[in-house]
Amino acid sequence: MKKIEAIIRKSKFDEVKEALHQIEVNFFSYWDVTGVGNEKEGHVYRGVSYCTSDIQRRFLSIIVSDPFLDITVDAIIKTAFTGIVGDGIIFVSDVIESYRIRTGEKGSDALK
Amino acid sequence: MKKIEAIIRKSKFDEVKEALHQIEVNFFSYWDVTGVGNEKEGHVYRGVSYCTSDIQRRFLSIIVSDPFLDITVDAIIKTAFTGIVGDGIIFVSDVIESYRIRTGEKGSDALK
Amino acid sequence: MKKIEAIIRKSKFDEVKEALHQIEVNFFSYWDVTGVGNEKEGHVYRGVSYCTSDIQRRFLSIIVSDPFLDITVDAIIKTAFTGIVGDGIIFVSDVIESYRIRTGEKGSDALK
Amino acid sequence: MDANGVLDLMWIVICGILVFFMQAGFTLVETGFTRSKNAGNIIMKNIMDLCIGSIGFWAIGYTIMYGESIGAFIGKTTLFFDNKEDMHNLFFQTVFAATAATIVSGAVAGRTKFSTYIIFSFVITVIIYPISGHWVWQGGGWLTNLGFIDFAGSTVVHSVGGWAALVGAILIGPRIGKYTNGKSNAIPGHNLLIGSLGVFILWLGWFGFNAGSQLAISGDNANAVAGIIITTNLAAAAAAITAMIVTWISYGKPDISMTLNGALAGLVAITAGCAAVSPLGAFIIGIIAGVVVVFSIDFIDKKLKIDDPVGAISVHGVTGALGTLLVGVFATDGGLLYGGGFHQLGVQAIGVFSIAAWAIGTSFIVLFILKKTIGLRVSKVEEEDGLDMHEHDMSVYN
Amino acid sequence: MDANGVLDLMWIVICGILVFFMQAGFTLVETGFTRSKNAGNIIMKNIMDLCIGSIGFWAIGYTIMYGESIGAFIGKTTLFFDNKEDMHNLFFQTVFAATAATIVSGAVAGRTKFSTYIIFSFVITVIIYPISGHWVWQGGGWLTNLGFIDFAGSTVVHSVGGWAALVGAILIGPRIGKYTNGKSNAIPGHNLLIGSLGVFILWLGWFGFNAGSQLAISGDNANAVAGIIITTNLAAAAAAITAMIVTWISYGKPDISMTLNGALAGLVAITAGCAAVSPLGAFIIGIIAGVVVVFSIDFIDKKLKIDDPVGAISVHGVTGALGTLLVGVFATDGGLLYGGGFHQLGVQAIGVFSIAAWAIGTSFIVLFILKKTIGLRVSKVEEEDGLDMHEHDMSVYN
Amino acid sequence: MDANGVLDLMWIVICGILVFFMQAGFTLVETGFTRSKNAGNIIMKNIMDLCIGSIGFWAIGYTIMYGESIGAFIGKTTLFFDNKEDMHNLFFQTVFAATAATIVSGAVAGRTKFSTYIIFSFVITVIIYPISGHWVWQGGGWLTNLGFIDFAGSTVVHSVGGWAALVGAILIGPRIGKYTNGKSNAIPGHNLLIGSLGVFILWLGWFGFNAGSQLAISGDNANAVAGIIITTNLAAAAAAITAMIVTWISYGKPDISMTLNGALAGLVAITAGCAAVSPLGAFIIGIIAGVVVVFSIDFIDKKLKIDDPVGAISVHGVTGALGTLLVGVFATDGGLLYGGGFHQLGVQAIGVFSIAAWAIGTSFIVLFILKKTIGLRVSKVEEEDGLDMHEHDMSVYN
Ligand SMILES: Nc1ncnc2c1ncn2[C@@H]1O[C@H](COP(=O)(O)OP(=O)(O)O)[C@@H](O)[C@H]1O
Ligand SMILES: Nc1ncnc2c1ncn2[C@@H]1O[C@H](COP(=O)(O)OP(=O)(O)O)[C@@H](O)[C@H]1O
Ligand SMILES: Nc1ncnc2c1ncn2[C@@H]1O[C@H](COP(=O)(O)OP(=O)(O)O)[C@@H](O)[C@H]1O
Repeated sequence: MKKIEAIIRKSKFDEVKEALHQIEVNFFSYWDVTGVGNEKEGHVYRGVSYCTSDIQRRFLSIIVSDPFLDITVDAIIKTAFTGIVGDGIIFVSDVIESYRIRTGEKGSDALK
Repeated sequence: MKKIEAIIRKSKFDEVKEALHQIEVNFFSYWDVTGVGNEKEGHVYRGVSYCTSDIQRRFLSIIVSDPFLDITVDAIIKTAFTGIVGDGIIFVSDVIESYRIRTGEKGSDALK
Repeated sequence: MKKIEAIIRKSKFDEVKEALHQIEVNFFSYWDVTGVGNEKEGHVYRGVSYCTSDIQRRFLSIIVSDPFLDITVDAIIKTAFTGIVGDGIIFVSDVIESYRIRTGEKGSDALK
Repeated sequence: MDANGVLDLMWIVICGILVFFMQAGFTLVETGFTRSKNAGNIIMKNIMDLCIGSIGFWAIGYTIMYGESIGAFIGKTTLFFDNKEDMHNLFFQTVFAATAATIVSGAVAGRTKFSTYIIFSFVITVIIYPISGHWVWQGGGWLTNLGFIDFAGSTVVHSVGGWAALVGAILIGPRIGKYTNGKSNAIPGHNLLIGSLGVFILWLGWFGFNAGSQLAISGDNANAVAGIIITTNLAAAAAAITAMIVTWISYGKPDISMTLNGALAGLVAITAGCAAVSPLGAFIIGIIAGVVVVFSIDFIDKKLKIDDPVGAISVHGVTGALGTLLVGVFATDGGLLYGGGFHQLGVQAIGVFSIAAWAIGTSFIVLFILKKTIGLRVSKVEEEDGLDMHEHDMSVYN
Repeated sequence: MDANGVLDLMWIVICGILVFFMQAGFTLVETGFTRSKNAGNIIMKNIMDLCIGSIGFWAIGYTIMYGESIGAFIGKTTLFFDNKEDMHNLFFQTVFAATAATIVSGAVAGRTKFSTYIIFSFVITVIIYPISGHWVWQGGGWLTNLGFIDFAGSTVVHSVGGWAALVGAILIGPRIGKYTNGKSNAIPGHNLLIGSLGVFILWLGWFGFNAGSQLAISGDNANAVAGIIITTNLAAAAAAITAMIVTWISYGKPDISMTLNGALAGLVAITAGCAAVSPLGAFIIGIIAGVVVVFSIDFIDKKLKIDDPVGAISVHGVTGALGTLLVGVFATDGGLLYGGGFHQLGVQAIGVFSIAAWAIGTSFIVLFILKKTIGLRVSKVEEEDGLDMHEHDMSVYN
Repeated sequence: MDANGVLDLMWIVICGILVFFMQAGFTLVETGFTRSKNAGNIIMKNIMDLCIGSIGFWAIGYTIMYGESIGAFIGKTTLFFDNKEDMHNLFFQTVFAATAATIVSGAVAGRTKFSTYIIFSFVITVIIYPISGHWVWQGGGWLTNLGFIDFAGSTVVHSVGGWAALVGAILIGPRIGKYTNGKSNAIPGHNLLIGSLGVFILWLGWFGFNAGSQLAISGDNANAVAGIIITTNLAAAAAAITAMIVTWISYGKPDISMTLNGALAGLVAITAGCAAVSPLGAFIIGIIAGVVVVFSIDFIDKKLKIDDPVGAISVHGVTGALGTLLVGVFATDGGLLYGGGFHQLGVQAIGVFSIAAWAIGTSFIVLFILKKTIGLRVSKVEEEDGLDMHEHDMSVYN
C-alpha cells in the first residue's frame, strides 16, 4: 500500500477529483494548507503592497494499493497541470497497514 | 516508531480521545479534513437537493513507539466504531526519527 | 528523500520560516492543528474555568532530499525552542518518490 | 390626528422597529455562544419566533392580552385584529411577544427537536405570555389593580421567557458531554465576535423596548422618555463593568462572555423600574444585577447542573425577577429607600411569584405533553453530528 | 416650518436612514450566500452602488426622476440638485436608487468584471431606474395617469433591479461548475449566519422603505403609516413560514436558505400594496409570495438554467411583479376581491409589463455593448481562483 | 412641553441611539482589520469604553464639559448629573464621549495592556475630551468666543481621539513583526467582511452624529437637518470613490481596505462643516479627504513607521483636522471661496492646533506616567500568542 500526498491548486481540485473518480479511486481525504514555494502572489493591504509566497493550496491524502499507484499519480499530474509556476507537487510513501474501522478489514481489503 | 493516522467521525472524537488517554497515549495532533468515501450525505441548498460524499471528518496523527502500536489501533477501532457506513479508516506507517524540541530527546524517548 | 513533520508553537512560526529560508529550504506546506501533549492552557468561559491540553499548533510538512535532512531539523529545533513545556516535536519518515506537477521532474530534482 | 398624537404614534412605531431588531441580536448572541454545528437551527428558531409571533399576535394574541378584561384575568378575544387606529400598538406588542419566545430558544439550544420547538414557541407567544401580560399591562388586570409595577417587562416579558427556559432546560436535559463524572464542562461558543455584535444590537433595541413602553412622547412624556434612556444605559453599563470586575477577581482574568452577559443582565433588571428610579438607582440596580448574574449562572450550571448554553435563565429569569423586586426598593415614589416602606416591595413580590408560577406551570404542562407525544429531544446521533445536518440537511459554514 | 411639516420631514429622514442601512443587509446576504473567495468583490460592489447612487442621484438622477415632466416620460434635468427645502426627499430617493443597482450585484456575483459592473451600476442608477420611476412616482408620469399603483416600489425598484439582474445573469452566463452534464449543482454560500443577519437588516430597513413611502406622517398619515408597518411585517412573516413549509414538504426538511428568501419575497411582494391592502390581504399576499418564490427559484435554476447565486431574479423580479399584480386583486379600494372588477388588475398588468420591457430592453442594450467592448466576464483562471485575488489582490479572511 | 420641544428632544434621543450604535461599528472595524488572536481584547476595550463613558460622563464628565464656564476653559462640575429636563442632552453627549476613547483602541490594538487601556480610556473620556469640548461647544468656551466652527466634532471628537491614538501608538511602539529590516510589513485583518459591516454601521450612526448635532429639528432646523444628512452622505460617498480610484491608480487594483477607510475619512472630514457647506462643498471635501487619507496612511506607516493597525490616526486625526480647516474654505458663510477671506480659515487653524496640542500634551503625560508605572505593553510572549489567551484566558473563535 502507498500513500500519495498531492499538494495542488485549490482551483484545480474539482477536476482532479473528477479524474480520480474516473479511475475508480473513490477514497481519499483532503484539507486546505498554505504552501510555500516558487509561486509568488501580489497583495495590497491598506497601502502596503507586498508579495507573499504563502499561498492557499489543497492537500490530498490518498492511500492506494500498489497496483493503483501509477495511474493515480498520472491522473493527478495530468489534471492538476497548468504549466504556470505553482502547480504543486506529489509525494509517495509507504504504508505498512490499513484498517477499515467499520468492517475490521485489514490491508488492501480495507481500501476497497 | 510508528505513525498512526486515523480518519474518524467528528462526533466520535471525544470518545476516542478518552480511550487514548485510558491507555496512556497522551500525545497526538488532530485537525479537520474532508473525506471522500462510501458515505453519502443529503443536503438541500436553495431548492437544489444534492448528495455529497464530501464529509467532514477528523484526522488524528499519533506517533507511538512500537510496543504501543497495537493497543492504540485497537482502542481507536473500538471507540470509533458505529457499524454504519462512514466510520473511517486507520493507516500505519514507519517513522525513522523523532525529536522533542524542548528537551532535544530523540527516538522513543521523545515520545514519552 | 525524507519527509520532516514539525509541530510547533504558532507564535514561533515566523522565526522558523525565516530560519528555513536562511538554509535555503524554500519549499514546504503548513497548516494549523490542535495538539494534545504535556502543555496545559487555562481558560474561562462563562463561569466555568477549565484546563485544556488541546492547544493550537502549526504543522509543517517539509520534504527534503537526504543531504538537507540534518540541517533542516537543526534549524527547526533551534528556532522553535523556548524551553517551556509545549515547544513541540519533529518526526522524520521516508519518501519513496516525488513529482513536480509543472515540470514532471521526479525524485530529488522535484525538490529544487 | 394632531401633532401630539402623531408624535406618540411615531415614537411607538420607531421603538417597535428597534425592538424588532432585537431578534437579530438574539440570533447572534445565541449562535455566537453555541457551537457552529447548530447555528442554522438557531437561526431558524429565531426567525420562526418572529414569524409566529407576528401572525399569532395579530390573529389572536393581541386581544387575549389587551381585549376587554374578563375577570381581570384574560382579554376578550377577537380574531384577526383590524382596528385601523391601533396598528402601532399591535406592532409594538407583536415585537414584544416575539421576544419572550426567543429567550427560550437559547436555553434549549443544541438538542431540541425543531418541530417541538415551533409548537412551544406558538403556545408561549399566543397563550402563556399574553395572559400574564394581561394581568399587568391591560389596565384592568388583577396585578395592575394591586399596584404591581413592571414598566417595560422585566417580569412580564423576560422572566416569563426565563422561567419557560428553565422548565425547558430541565425537561430536555443537558447536552451530551456537558456534565461528566459530576463535573460541569465548558462548551465554548463558536464566535464571540458575532455574540458581542448581538449584545450591541440588543442594547440598541432595548432603548426602544424601555423608552417605547412609555407609549407616548408628547408633553410631559418627553422628559420621562429621556430619563428612561439614561436609566437603561446606566444600568447596562454598571452591570457590565461589575460582571467584569467580579470575574476578574474570581478567575484572575476579565471574562468576556460574562461581561457581555452582565450588560444584558443590567438591561433586564432595569426594565421593570426604568421609569420609576433615579439615575443613581439605576446605577445601583445595574451593579446588583452584575453581581447576581455571575453567581446565578455559576450556581445554575455547577450546583443545579441545568445546562443553559447562553445563560438565558439567569439573564432573563433571575435578573428579571430581581429587577422587578428592586423597584420596591428604589422607586423614587414608594420605594423602600425612599420612605415608602415595605408595601411596594410586597406587591412586587406577589407579582414576581405569581407570574413565575404561571410561566413555570403552563410551560411544564405543555412541554410535558410534548415530551410524552412527539418528544422534546433529538436522537444522540443527531445531537452529536449537529442539528443543522439532521434537522435541516445543511451546514451554515461552507 | 410648523410641527406637522417637521414631523413629515423627520419621518422621511428616519426612514431614509433605515433604507440606507439596507445596503449593509444586501452586502451580507450576497456575501453570505456565495463563496468566500468572492466576498471582497461583493463588498466593493455594494459600497460602490451606494457611493455611485449617492453622487449620481444628486448630480442628475433625482431631477431625471422628479423634474418637471417632459411628455409624461422623463423629468427635466438640472445638474447638482441644490434645493434647500427638498434635501430630505433627495436623501430618501437616493437610498432607493442605490437599492435597485444592488439587486443586480447578487445575481451576477462571482464572475463579473468589476469595472464593467461599476459602469452598469452607474447606468441603472442614474438613467434606467429614474426614468421608469418617473412614469409612476413623479405625479405626472404616464403610468400614474393610468392609475397604476406601486406604492413603495415592488415594480419601480425591485422588479427593475430583478429584470436587470435577469438580463445580466443570462448575458454573463453561469459560474463555472454550476451546470455540468445538464444538471444543476448547488454551490452553497459560505456563511449563512451572516446571510441571515443580512435578512434581518433588510427586514428592518423595509419598514423605512414602505412606511417612508407615505412621504408624510402628520395628520391622517399617521394611522396609514402604522398600517403599512403591520402589512409589511405580516407579509414577510407569512411568506417565510410558507416557504419553510413548502420546502419541508418538498425536501423533507425545513430549508434555511429558502426560508430567508421567503421572508424577502414577502417583503418585496407587499411593497406595492402595503398601503392599499388590509392586514388579511397582506397575510395572503405573503403566503402567495412564499409559494411562488420557492418554485420560481427552482424553475429559473433547474429549468431555465440561469445561474442566480442569491435568487435575486425570483425574489425581486418575479415576486415584485407578482406583488404589483396582486394589488389589483387585494386593494380594499378597487381590487378584484373587493368588487372593483378587473380594471385595476389590468392597469397593474400594463405597468408591470411596460416597466419590465423597459428594464429588460435598456439593460440588454447596455450590457450587450459592454460585452462587445470591455467584456462582462473575468477569465476562467480569475473566476476559479476567486475575484478577490485577481480583481483586488486581497482576501477577505486571513 | 409643546410639540416643537418634543420634536427636538425626540430627535436628539433618536440621534443619540444611532451614535450609540457606532460603538458596534467601531468594534467590528477594529476586530475585522486586525488579527483574530486579539479580537476578544478589542471587544472588551470597546464595551468598556462605552460603559466607562456612560458612567463617567454622568458622574462627572458632562458638567466638566457643559457646566457653567470657569474662565472659558472648563465647566463647573457637579457630581452625578440629575437634571430631569436635560437627560436627552446627557445621553447624546455620553455617546459622543464614548466615541473619542474608542478611536484610540484601534490604533493601539494587539499589544496594549488591558488594565492600562481601561485607565487611559477613563482619563480621555472624563477629563481630556470634556475640557477641550468645553472650549468649543459649551457656548462660553474660548474657541467659541473666537468664532471657531466645529459643528459636530471633526476636531472636538475625532481629532482628539486621533491625536491621542498617535501618542499611544508612538509610546507603545509597533507590533512585533510590523517593521523588519526597516521595511513595513502588511499584517492583514482577519475578517474584512465584518470590518465592512462595521463601516456601514458607522456610516449609519454618523447620520445621528452630524444631524443630531443640530440639537433641534423644529422650525427652521428641519431643513438644516436634512441638509446635513445630504452633505454627510455626499462627502462619504465621494471620499470612498476617490480612495478607490487613488489605490486603483497607485497599486493597479481597487483596494477594499482603503476604500472603506476612505468612506470613514469622508465622514470625519465633513463632520466639522456638515452644516456650513453646500452639497457641492461637501462633495469636494470628500474628494480631498479621500486623497489625503490614502497618502496619510501610507506616510505614517512607511515613512514615520508608526504602527496604526486600523489607520485611526489618519482617518480621525488627520482628516479630522483637515475637515475642520476646510470649513474655513468652503463655509458658504465666511469661507475663503465664498469671499470670506482668510479670517475663518485662521480661526479654524487656531482651533485645530490648540486642541491638537491639548490632546497630544495631556495624552503624553498620562501615557508616560502609565508607562513608567504599570506599563503600557504586554510581554513578547503574550503578544505573540495573542492578547485573548493571556489577558482574557479565552479565544473568540472555537
Ligand atoms: N518540498 C516540499 N515540501 C512540502 N511542500 C512542497 C514542497 N515543494 C512544494 N510544495 C508545495 O507545493 C506548492 C507549489 O509549489 P511551487 O514551487 O509554488 O510551484 P511549482 O511546483 O509549480 O514550482 C507549494 O506552495 C507547497 O505547498
Ligand atoms: N484510501 C483512503 N485514503 C484516504 N482516506 C480514506 C481512504 N479511505 C477512506 N478514507 C477516509 O475515511 C472516511 C470514511 O470512509 P467511508 O468509505 O465513508 O466509510 P466506511 O469506511 O465506513 O466505508 C472517508 O471519508 C475518508 O476521509
Ligand atoms: N507522539 C505525538 N504524536 C503526534 N503529535 C505529538 C506527539 N507528541 C507531541 N505532539 C505534538 O506536539 C505538541 C507539543 O507537545 P507538548 O507535550 O505539549 O510539549 P513538549 O514537547 O514541550 O513537552 C503537542 O501539542 C502535539 O501537537
